[in-house]
Order: sequence, then structure tokens, then C-alpha cells
Amino acid sequence: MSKKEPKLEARELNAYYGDFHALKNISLAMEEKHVTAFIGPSGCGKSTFLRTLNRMNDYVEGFRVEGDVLLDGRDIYDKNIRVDELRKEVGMVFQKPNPFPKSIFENVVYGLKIQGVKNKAVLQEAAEKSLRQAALWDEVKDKLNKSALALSGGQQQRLCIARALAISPSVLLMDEPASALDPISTAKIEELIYELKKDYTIVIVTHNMQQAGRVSDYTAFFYIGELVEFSKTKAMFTSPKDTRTQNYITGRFG
Amino acid sequence: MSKKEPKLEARELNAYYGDFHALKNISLAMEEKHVTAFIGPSGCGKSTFLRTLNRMNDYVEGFRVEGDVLLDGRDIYDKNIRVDELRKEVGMVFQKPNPFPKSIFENVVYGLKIQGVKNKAVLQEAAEKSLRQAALWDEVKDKLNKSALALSGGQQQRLCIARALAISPSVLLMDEPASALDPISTAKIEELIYELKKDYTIVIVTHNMQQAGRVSDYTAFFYIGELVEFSKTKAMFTSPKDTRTQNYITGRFG
Amino acid sequence: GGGGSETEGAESDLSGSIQIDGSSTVYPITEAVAEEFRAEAPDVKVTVGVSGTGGGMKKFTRGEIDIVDASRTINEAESKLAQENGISFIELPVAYDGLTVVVHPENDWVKDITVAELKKIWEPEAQGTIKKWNQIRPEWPDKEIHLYGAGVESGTYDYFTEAIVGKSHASRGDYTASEDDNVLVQGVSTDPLALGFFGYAYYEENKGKLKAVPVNDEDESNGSGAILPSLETVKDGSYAPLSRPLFIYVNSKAAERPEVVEFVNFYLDNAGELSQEVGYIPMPAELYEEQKQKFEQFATGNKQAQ
Amino acid sequence: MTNSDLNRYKDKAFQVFGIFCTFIGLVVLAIFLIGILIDGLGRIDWDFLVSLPSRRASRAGILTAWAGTLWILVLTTIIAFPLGVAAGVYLEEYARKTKLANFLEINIANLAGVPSIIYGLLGLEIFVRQMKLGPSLLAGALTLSLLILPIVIVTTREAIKAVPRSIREASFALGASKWQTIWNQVLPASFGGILTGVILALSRAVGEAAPLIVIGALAYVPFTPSSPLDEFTVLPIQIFNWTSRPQAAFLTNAAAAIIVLLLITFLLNGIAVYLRNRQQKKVKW
Amino acid sequence: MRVTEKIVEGLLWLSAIITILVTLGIIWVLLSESVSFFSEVSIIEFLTEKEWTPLFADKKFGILPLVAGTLLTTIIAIAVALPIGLTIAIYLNEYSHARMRQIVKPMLEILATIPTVVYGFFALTVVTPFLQNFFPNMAGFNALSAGIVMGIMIIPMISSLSEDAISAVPRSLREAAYGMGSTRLQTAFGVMVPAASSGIVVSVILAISRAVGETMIVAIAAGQQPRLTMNPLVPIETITTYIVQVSLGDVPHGSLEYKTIFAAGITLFVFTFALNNLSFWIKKKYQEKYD
Ligand SMILES: Nc1ncnc2c1ncn2[C@@H]1O[C@H](COP(=O)(O)OP(=O)(O)OP(=O)(O)O)[C@@H](O)[C@H]1O
Ligand SMILES: Nc1ncnc2c1ncn2[C@@H]1O[C@H](COP(=O)(O)OP(=O)(O)OP(=O)(O)O)[C@@H](O)[C@H]1O
Ligand SMILES: [Mg+2]
Ligand SMILES: [Mg+2]
Repeated sequence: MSKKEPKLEARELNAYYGDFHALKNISLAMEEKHVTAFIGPSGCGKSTFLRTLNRMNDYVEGFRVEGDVLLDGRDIYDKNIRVDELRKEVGMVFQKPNPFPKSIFENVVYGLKIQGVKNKAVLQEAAEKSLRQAALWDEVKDKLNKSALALSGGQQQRLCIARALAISPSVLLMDEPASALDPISTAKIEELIYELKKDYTIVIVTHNMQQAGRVSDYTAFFYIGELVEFSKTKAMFTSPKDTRTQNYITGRFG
Repeated sequence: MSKKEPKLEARELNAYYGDFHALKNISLAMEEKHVTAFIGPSGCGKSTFLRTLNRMNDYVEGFRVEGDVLLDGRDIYDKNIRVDELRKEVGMVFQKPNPFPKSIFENVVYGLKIQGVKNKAVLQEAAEKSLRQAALWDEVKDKLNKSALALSGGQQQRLCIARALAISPSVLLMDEPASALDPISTAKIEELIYELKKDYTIVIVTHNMQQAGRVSDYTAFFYIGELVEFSKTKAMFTSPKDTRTQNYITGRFG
Repeated sequence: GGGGSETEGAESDLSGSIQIDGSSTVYPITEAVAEEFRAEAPDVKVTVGVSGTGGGMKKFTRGEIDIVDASRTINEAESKLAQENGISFIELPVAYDGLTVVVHPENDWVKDITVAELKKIWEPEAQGTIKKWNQIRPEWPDKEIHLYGAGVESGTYDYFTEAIVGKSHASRGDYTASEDDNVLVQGVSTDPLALGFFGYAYYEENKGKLKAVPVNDEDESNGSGAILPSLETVKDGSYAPLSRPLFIYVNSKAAERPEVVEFVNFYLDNAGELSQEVGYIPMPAELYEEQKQKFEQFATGNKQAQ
Repeated sequence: MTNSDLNRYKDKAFQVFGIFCTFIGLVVLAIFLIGILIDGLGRIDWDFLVSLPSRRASRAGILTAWAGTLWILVLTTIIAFPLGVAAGVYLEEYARKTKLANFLEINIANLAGVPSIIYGLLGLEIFVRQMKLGPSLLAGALTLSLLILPIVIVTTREAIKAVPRSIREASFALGASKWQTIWNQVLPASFGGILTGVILALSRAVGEAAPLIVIGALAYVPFTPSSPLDEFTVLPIQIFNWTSRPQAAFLTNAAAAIIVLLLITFLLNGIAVYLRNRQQKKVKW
Repeated sequence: MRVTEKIVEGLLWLSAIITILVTLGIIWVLLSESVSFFSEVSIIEFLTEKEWTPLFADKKFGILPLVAGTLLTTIIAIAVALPIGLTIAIYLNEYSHARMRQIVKPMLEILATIPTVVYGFFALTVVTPFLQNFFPNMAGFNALSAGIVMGIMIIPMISSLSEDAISAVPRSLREAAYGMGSTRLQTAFGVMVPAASSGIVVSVILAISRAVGETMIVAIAAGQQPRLTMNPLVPIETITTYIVQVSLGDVPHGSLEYKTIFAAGITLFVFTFALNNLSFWIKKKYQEKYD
């Protein structure tokens, strides 16, 4: 594990949905300008953990967190933290594509607009840049004013990625961003992640172990709410310490 | 291509969303008790084609089909065909999990209940069987009466598969059934598909070429509404005839 | 009719507004007067509401309106309230309404009816006991009698019970009531066993569908035998006891304003003609003159009192 | 008969029943409309629209009545729409499942059941007397606003509830504050539903007579209002007044006035339907 | 920014709180007069006496007949409007073409905008004579035709709002149901209606409220005879009718008779309060199944 000051860090984090104990005492540091992947079987709490990192679960009825999450050393669950500012720092892409029922253009520039950016040219430029990054520009450049809902599932998801990129966060949380994408787009996104990590800290949930292997520097393996193992990706994939990790990686699991 | 009478066959099929020509002159035969995979870049019409096979697009405003789809030699777009009967024959699993806002148990037995099955024991047994097939039983057996909406995305999708299996269709259409699943569940589903094809005809849309390679006997490659290539999976993956197919398979595409 | 225009010409410079509210029965007369008054004094804004005598009186006794339309006289509680609020007023009868007793046109047995018989039908004790026509007069048929009448909260009902039963609000309750006389017309005109009562105007307008019953008050001093309601019989007082006066009340403070004085005078000058036009029965001309004098005294008396 | 035949049979039977019910609704509507048109259409002419009330049915017009109705409509919309939507948003987005929210919810449902006449008594006491607005347009509009507030709130909440959580999450994740999310995503996405509710509520307000009579709206007003503090009358009062006259000619007037009242509500509904359809075309999930 | 948020929340809160002020206002207005009413008439008598004759010389103050009348007409109206309205909503959503829905829905909404006076005369002059063919001993004024016509009036409240609720159910759910071989009917009742239940219940509550508060139809067609009965063929009177008639009538204010309308108003208030709590409870129980 890195000795550098981590960008994001969870300390003895516990999370509950009502009585259900979804995350059990997780401590985990995510290094700046690196990619950390979360893997683990379905229902193990990957999404839950990811969502505690930008307080997205604040709005879930009955959800409760104990412990700290530090962004640049500051507790994001502190009272003085402003959630909207936090979310501009920590962008997010969801598991299911969730474009707004607006035009493609409006979707991409939404984050900027609510920050008060009004200059048409600036917005236009930002939109093009993010759409290019998300490998969507060529497909939609002629219909930027069409509804985003008429896009296919894969196109929608790439739009959501473009949207998150448009506000230039320093951390990007991705919850299986490629699960609805075809291999070509997926490869592009992976490339993009590779490009982005030069400047950004990225946390990605994935089911695709190959993907985790390709894109991530560190991998965390979760199992029923616990963090079983966390190490350099290569190390984990070649010599997992925990037998559960090993079983999972080799597909002998369950 | 097989010489046997195909289970499902599309003949010169064209489909339109309003003015948009989504499927162009597709002819394709799906062999009984085999797995046919549809691959192709996002937005190429895989889902659209799959949905014409059980007339799921009937309810999309402005959608229009020309040409024939034959199930056991009978045109499913014939006036005398009963859509509900057709759908019991041709089951479906969707891209996004869509459980009913009911209990897990009610979800699984929904198909049987609407067919008039009332016997508790029969329903119970069917539910357990399908849930086991979908590799979900162990996780939910203690909370069958809880709402299906409280499950994680992956659990929800497996529930949807269980639900489709419960009515024992002869054809099973799957639109990226594993895109929201972790590798373990995915492997189980793939195993299951392998098991099921002894009795069932299966059509699967997938983005995961490895998956197509593992589970399917035949593969169809779609590109912008056209069927570019259709052949035995092994043949296609080793010696694609069309350059577009080749580029796609080797990831050189875009 | 009175064409009171002796003050014409000089008043076109009058302005201001006059607020009137109250009984829906009196409303048509006041509306007609206000309409004609516009030609007289176009800059005076006269508005007329219909919140019922009770509602109108409530506003009147609080000093919220200038004039109240009333289908009954002010009662003690209301007078007291007015007094408490420092409001004095004058009561001016403006026309008559003749309550008409009606039956279905195919009813061939009822030729006339006496007040005593009406009392027997309508008094509280009749509830549940008087159910058949032949209980009233033996020669009438052994058939059910169906009763229709004004709603118990209306001035019409108030007056009818007073006149027939002898005590206001004393009557049986098992009859079909409606605030809307058109509904009663509809009821009686479709029910061969019906007997009902309502305002004369509604009978006038629906003569074809109804049959009015002559009423005999067994008092020779005001016309003998059973008498049908008509302009003449009401006006000369022989249609008794079922004709009732309608009133307006004027607030003394309002009566200090020239436009109100002018309006009330105009009202009394024209009420005779206009009330007949809208279906009511005018008072004799002398009575209107009398009211005018009374009002003048009231208005000037008020001024002097200040 | 197999089970599936039975199901199909039931399905068809319900379809027939559905057509039948829709048909009943439309037939009853047609009966009303045709009846009213036959009675009143011949009476409508320019003079009828621009004349003042009169004792003579043939000379009476509805100028002051429809002018008052339009005033009331506009004022009520201005008051009830923002108030109702704001309260709906508060309950759905800010106060979910708190004790206060529960109490408010029951309270609002109760208010929806309070008969309009009681709102009239309330308006008379509060707006006319305590606030000294007199029987003015403003007092009337405030009274009707309170009357339709519960409907606006309840339907706003339902419309907001229908916006998927994923849309909200997407907005939050982009750094939008709660209010920005509501303003930019939730309200636009639920606008169609909110509009339906508001229109239904307004069309109720536009037909109310009783509470306005109680607050002192008048029957005979010989001038059109020029400010919210003027006295007024409205079409329903005029209609109510005319239907209780003995002369049949006034019933014709009433029918004609009903036609005008319906036209106003049609216009209103037309606008709403147009907006709603445009909305539904844009939003689909 | 944060200040804006707080201000906005404050304003929204205020808007919501206004509804409480309205309730307090209503209670205050009603109590101010009914307190002195109940000092003259005991609550026991009010609740148990079986006759309501406050305007007669022989006064009896039993609210039950008015409550019975209100219940009766409301039940009849809902019995008409709920099946028809819900059927229309489902038919339009599941069976008919989008075009038809777009035309029919606003047309039906017109039904709710026709002045209630018109409905009243329709009940009296068309529905009652028609029903008398089937019930020869039906009175000319009765609860049945008033209730039926009231039901027709509130059909669009149920059909429109329920249709909105049903069409807000995600399309994926409908597809899931069809994908399992459901007929349209099974999709509608097995999936869509339960998923839209809260919206449907709301529409029904609104419809009930409208029926309870409706005045003119009953005033014209039901006969204004307070009577403790559940027989729909005889004349009755509802609480609202009574209140309107008295408050617009010639009864002197300040009198005991006048105060009865406030007592009746309080009763209605309590009545709707009970009804609402009941439907709340039903709604909660119903939703638990799906949460
Ligand atoms: N809103 C909720 N209320 C209650 N329980 C929940 C909720 N969301 C998730 N859970 C439960 O919390 C656990 C972790 O869920 P989570 O979505 O984090 O899993 P995951 O690892 O992301 O799974 P997947 O790979 O299937 O998306 C699961 O058991 C799930 O059932
Ligand atoms: N309801 C619709 N209305 C209009 N166009 C549609 C609709 N659904 C899909 N399309 C268009 O039809 C084309 C084919 O879409 P389809 O969903 O079949 O693609 P796909 O191959 O399944 O893509 P993905 O892999 O992203 O799911 C796309 O261009 C899409 O934009
Ligand atoms: Mg997840
Ligand atoms: Mg697809």
C-alpha cells in the first residue's frame, strides 16, 4: 500500500440500511491519481461503499453511516462540509444509465449550468470535449438537441459519463460504468480511464475481472459487507492472500 | 447453417421506429435446442430484433414490422396468433432488471398464477426450482416474502431470470441477462444456459464476446441495423468472413 | 304605476356607490330598480347581492351594507344587534308576494281549501298521521297526499307557517322541501297526488302545468268564500292570509348620502310598476306615497339629529 | 375451456366493458352538451356578451359575470399555483416521513373534504372582515385558492413521486443542491402531472358559487371590475340566480351562460392538454 | 448558495404550514359559533337523537339523519364512479391507442366542469323518471338519482388521476408482465394497478371528498328531508345541503337555528377526518405489501 497521503480514505466505516448491516468496519485508502477497483459477488456492498464516498446514500431512507470518510484529509461527513461542493469534487457514474429527460446537450452541460456558467461558447466547448472523452461525440454531434432518452442503452451510459466529466471533478466514482456497453465502447472507456488517472483519482466498481485487471492499480475485494483483501491489482490477481479472494478470482466460488 | 427445420426464423424482416429504419431486411434462422448469440456495437439493433421475436415491440408507439417471423413454421405476426400464448412459449429476460414491486415469491410465481395455478405447494415448488436454477435460492430463501425491490441489482436480475424460467417456455430470449451480474453469478447463468439448451432454444444478446464464445452455438453480428454475418460461433470467431466482423471481434473497430 | 321623475335632470351629477344585499325573493325587484336607476344617475354604482335575508341582515346590522332586501320583518335579535352597533334604520314595504297553494292539473277533486284544512295538513301533529287525501275531506279520494313546500330556512316557509298554523316554524317535517321554487314546480307538476305552496310568480309562469287552489279563510270581512290569488285579490287584501309584504331596510347613516336618498325615492316611485313586471304584486299607490313621506321624515330627522 | 381461453375471454370482456364505460361517460357528456347547446346557443350573441344584467331576460347580458370569472381565474391561479406546488414540494422532498409531514398529510386530506361553503364562511371571517378586503375579487380569489389548495398539493405530490430516483441521484451527483435538483429536474419532469391537477382544481374553482355568495359576491353588478379590490360577480352566481327565476326565458339565459362558462373551462383544459401532451412526448421512462 | 437553499426551504415550509393555518381558521370559525350551540344543546342529544328539526317550532337536534344522508349519497356516488372511472383509466392506458387517450381523457374531464346546478336538474328531470320505470314506488326526490349523477360528475377525477398514476409506472414493469404472457387485463390488475395504488387511492379520496362536499345536486334532487335511513329510494338531506340552505336562507343570524350550521360543519369536519384516517390506514397497510 502506498505511503503517500491518500486522496480518499475510509476509516472503520460501518453502514446500515435500517437494521441491515451492509458495510462492516471498512478501512481503505485510495491513492491520488490512481485507479482503485472494487470487486466482489453481487450484493456484497460495493455500490453501497462507493455511494458513501460522495454521500449519495444521504437520501436513502433509513441509511446510516458510522466512522469517517476523509477527502484530502477532511471528513466528508463533517457538519461543515457542503454536500454539493463535495459532489463537484467527487463525480459519479451510475450502474443504470440515468440521463435527464432533456436534450443531449442539456444533459452534458447540466453540471456547469447549475454552477452558474451561462456563456454559450464555453458550454458548447465543454460539451464537445466531454462527449469526445466519452467516445460519443461522433454519434450524437448532429443531434445534440434531440432527447437523450431516444439513445440506446449504451449511448445513454456514455452520455452519463460525459456528463460527469463535464464538471471536471478530482475524484470519479464509477459504478459498473461499462456493464451496459459493448466491447468497443468499453475499450474506449477503459482507455479514457487510463488517460484520466493522470489527473484524477478514480474508483470503479466492476464485475469484469479482466476489466479490473486492465484498468486498476489497486483492487479491493468485498465479501458480504466485509473488505476481505486490498492490494495492488497485479499482486491480488497473481497471489491472493485470502482463500475467498482466490476462489472468487479463479471463478471457483459460491 | 443447419439443415434442420429451424425453431424460430426471421424472413426479410424490416423494422421501423416511426421514420427510423432500425432493422434492415434481416433473414435469420435459429436452430432448436441451440444457443444463438447476437453481437454488435451499441445501437445496432440487437435488442430491437430480439424484441420482434416475441412481439414485445407491439406496445412501442410508432413501431412497425415488415416481413415474417416464424415460430415452428407459424408466422407469429399472423392475426390468429395469440400474443399471450406466444409469450408463454417465448420467454424473455430484459437488459435492465425489472422486478414487480411485490414480494420475491410473488415475482417468481407470477407467470404461473396468471395461468391459473393456485395450488400453494405447486407454486412453492416451482419457485424454489426456478430460484435454484437462477442461482438465487440460497440468498433469498429466508426472505421470500420481502419486497423484490430491496435486492441488489444483480440479485434483481437473477430474480427476473428465475421468473422467466418458472413458466417453462420453449424459447428463451435474453437481452444481456448478465450485464448486471458478477462473474460468479454469470458463470452460473452460463452453466444454466448450457443446461437449458438441452431442452430449450435460446437467443442471447451480449456485449461480452467471451461470453458469446462460451455459451453460443451460432453467432449473428449486427451492424447499424444490418445482419452482417451469421455462422457457427467457432467459425465466426476464428475466421470471420466480413471485415467489419473481423474488426469488431478483434476490437479494432470504431 | 309610478313614474316618479319630478326630480329628473338635476341628479345626473350624483355619484358614489350603494351596497344592497339580502333576500333572493326581493332581489328581482331591487335589480329592476337598480337597472332603471342607471338611466337616472349613471355614475352611482348600485350593487345587489343575494345572500338571503339572514345573511343580508347580518351585514346590515354590522353596518357593512346600506340597504337590505328582506322577505320578512327584522327580528328582535337582529334589531338588538343593530342597536348595539349604533345603527338605526327604517323599514319600507315595497310589494306583496302571494303564496299560492297548488295541485297537479289532473287533480279533479280539490276545488277549494280552507285555512283550517291547510292547518290540519301542515301542523306538526299531522306528521305521520295525515297521509291520505280523505283524512282532510271524506269525499276526497283514499289516496296518499304528497306535500311540497318551501325550505324551512326560507322566509316563505316562515310566513306560511305563521299564517296557516299560527306559529312561525311550526309544521310537519315530512314534506319535500326546496329552496328553489322551480324544483317545487317540477315536483308538483309531475306528481298527481301533490299539494304544494310557493311564490305567486312561479305559479304565474307555470300556469299550464299547475292548478291553483282557492283559499277560504272563513272570514267574511275580506271577501267571502274561497279566493284565488291574483293581482286584484292580493292588492285589495281579500286573498288572505297568504299574501305577504316584502321590505327593504335603509341604514340611517346611508340615508344621509344624497345618492341613497335619491335611490330610495326612485325605488318607491317605481316599485309598483317594476314589481309587477318581475312577477310580484304592487301595493296600492297611496301606500307608496305614505312610505315616501315616512322616508323623508326619517332622512331629514336623521340629519337634524346630528 | 382452457385456462388461457378463459383469460383471453376475460381480457376481451374487460375490453368491451372498458369501451362501454368510456362510452357511457361520453354519452352522458353529449347529452349535457347537446341539451345545453339546444337551450342556450340561440341566445348567445354579441349583445349577450357585452350587456349588463337586467330584469328582462332578453336584454340581460353576462359582461360583468365573465369579466369577474376571468379575474377570479387569474388571481386564483396566481395565488394557489405557487402556494400549492411549493407545499407539495415541501412535503414530498423535504419532510418525508417526519411526524410533521404525517400530520400535514392527514390535515390536507381533511381540507380536501371540507365542503366549499365552509371555506366561504372562513373567507368571510378572515379575508372580508379581519383583513378588511370587503367582498372584493381578492377576497374571493383567496377563498377559492384555499379551497383548491389541497387538490393542488395532493396532485403535485403524486406527480413528483413519479419522477424516478435515478434522475434525482444523477443531479445530486453532479453537485446540484437539493433545490437545484428540484427546480431543474423534478419539477420539469413532473410538470405535466402537476398541470393536470391544477387544471382540475381550477375548473372546480371556476364553477363554484356557494362560497362566493357567502363572502358577499354579488348578483347584480353593473360595472366590470378594474382592480383586485373591486366588487364582482361570476358566471356561476349569475347562472344560479337565473335558474331560480320563475320566467322560462331566464333559463335560456342560464343555458347560454353555461355555454360561456364551459367555453372558458375548455380553453383552460385545452391549454393544459396541449402542455401535457407535449410533456409526455418528451418524458418517457 | 446555502443561504438560498435555506430561504427556499423556509418558503416551502411556510407554504405547507399555511394548510395548518387554514385548518385552524376553519376550526376557529366553526367553534366560535358552535360552542354556544353546544351550551344549549347537549352533545349527547346531538349525537343520539334520531330527528333533525332545528328550524321547526318543535326543535330536535339529532345530526344522525344528516350523516346518514351524506353517507348514503357518497356511497352511491363512489359505487358508480369507482368501477367506471377505474375501468376507463385502465382501458385508456392498457387497451386504447394513444391518440384515443389524448382525445377521450380531456373530454371526460369536461364532466367535472359542468355546473352542478345542471347535474341537479338532470337528476331530477331525467334520471329519476327513468329509474321510476324500474322502482315504481321510488319518490320523486331521492338519494339514488342524486348519488348516481354525483358519481357521473366525479368519474373524471378517478379516471384522469388514476390514468396519470398508472402511466407513471415504469414501462419496464409493463414489459415484464407482457413478457410473461400476461393478457392486458392481467397486466393491468396484476402489476400496473398495484404499482400505481397510492395514486389511485389518492384519486379516490379526492373523489370521495368531492362527493361529501357536493351540495347543489343533492339540494335539487334529493328532497331536503332529514331522514335516518339507508333506503336510497326516499328523500334525504345531506350535511352540506343543510349548511348551504341555512346560510343562504332567511334564518336570523345569532339565533340557535343559525348556529346549527356550525355544529353541522364541525360534524362534517370530524366525519371527513375519520374517513381520511381510515383511508390513510388502508393505504399504509396496502403499501406495506409492496415496500
Ligand atoms: N435501499 C436499500 N434498502 C435496503 N437494503 C439495501 C438497499 N440497497 C441495497 N441493499 C442491500 O445491501 C446489500 C449491498 O447492496 P449493494 O447494492 O451495495 O451491492 P453490490 O455489491 O453493489 O451488488 P451488485 O453487484 O449486485 O450491484 C445487499 O444485500 C442489498 O440487498
Ligand atoms: N423506442 C425507440 N424509439 C426510437 N428509436 C429507438 C427506440 N428504441 C431504440 N431506438 C433506436 O434504434 C436503434 C437500435 O436500438 P437497440 O436498442 O435495438 O440497440 P442495441 O443494439 O440493443 O444497443 P445496446 O447494445 O446499446 O443495447 C438505436 O439507434 C436506437 O437509438
Ligand atoms: Mg451494485
Ligand atoms: Mg440493447
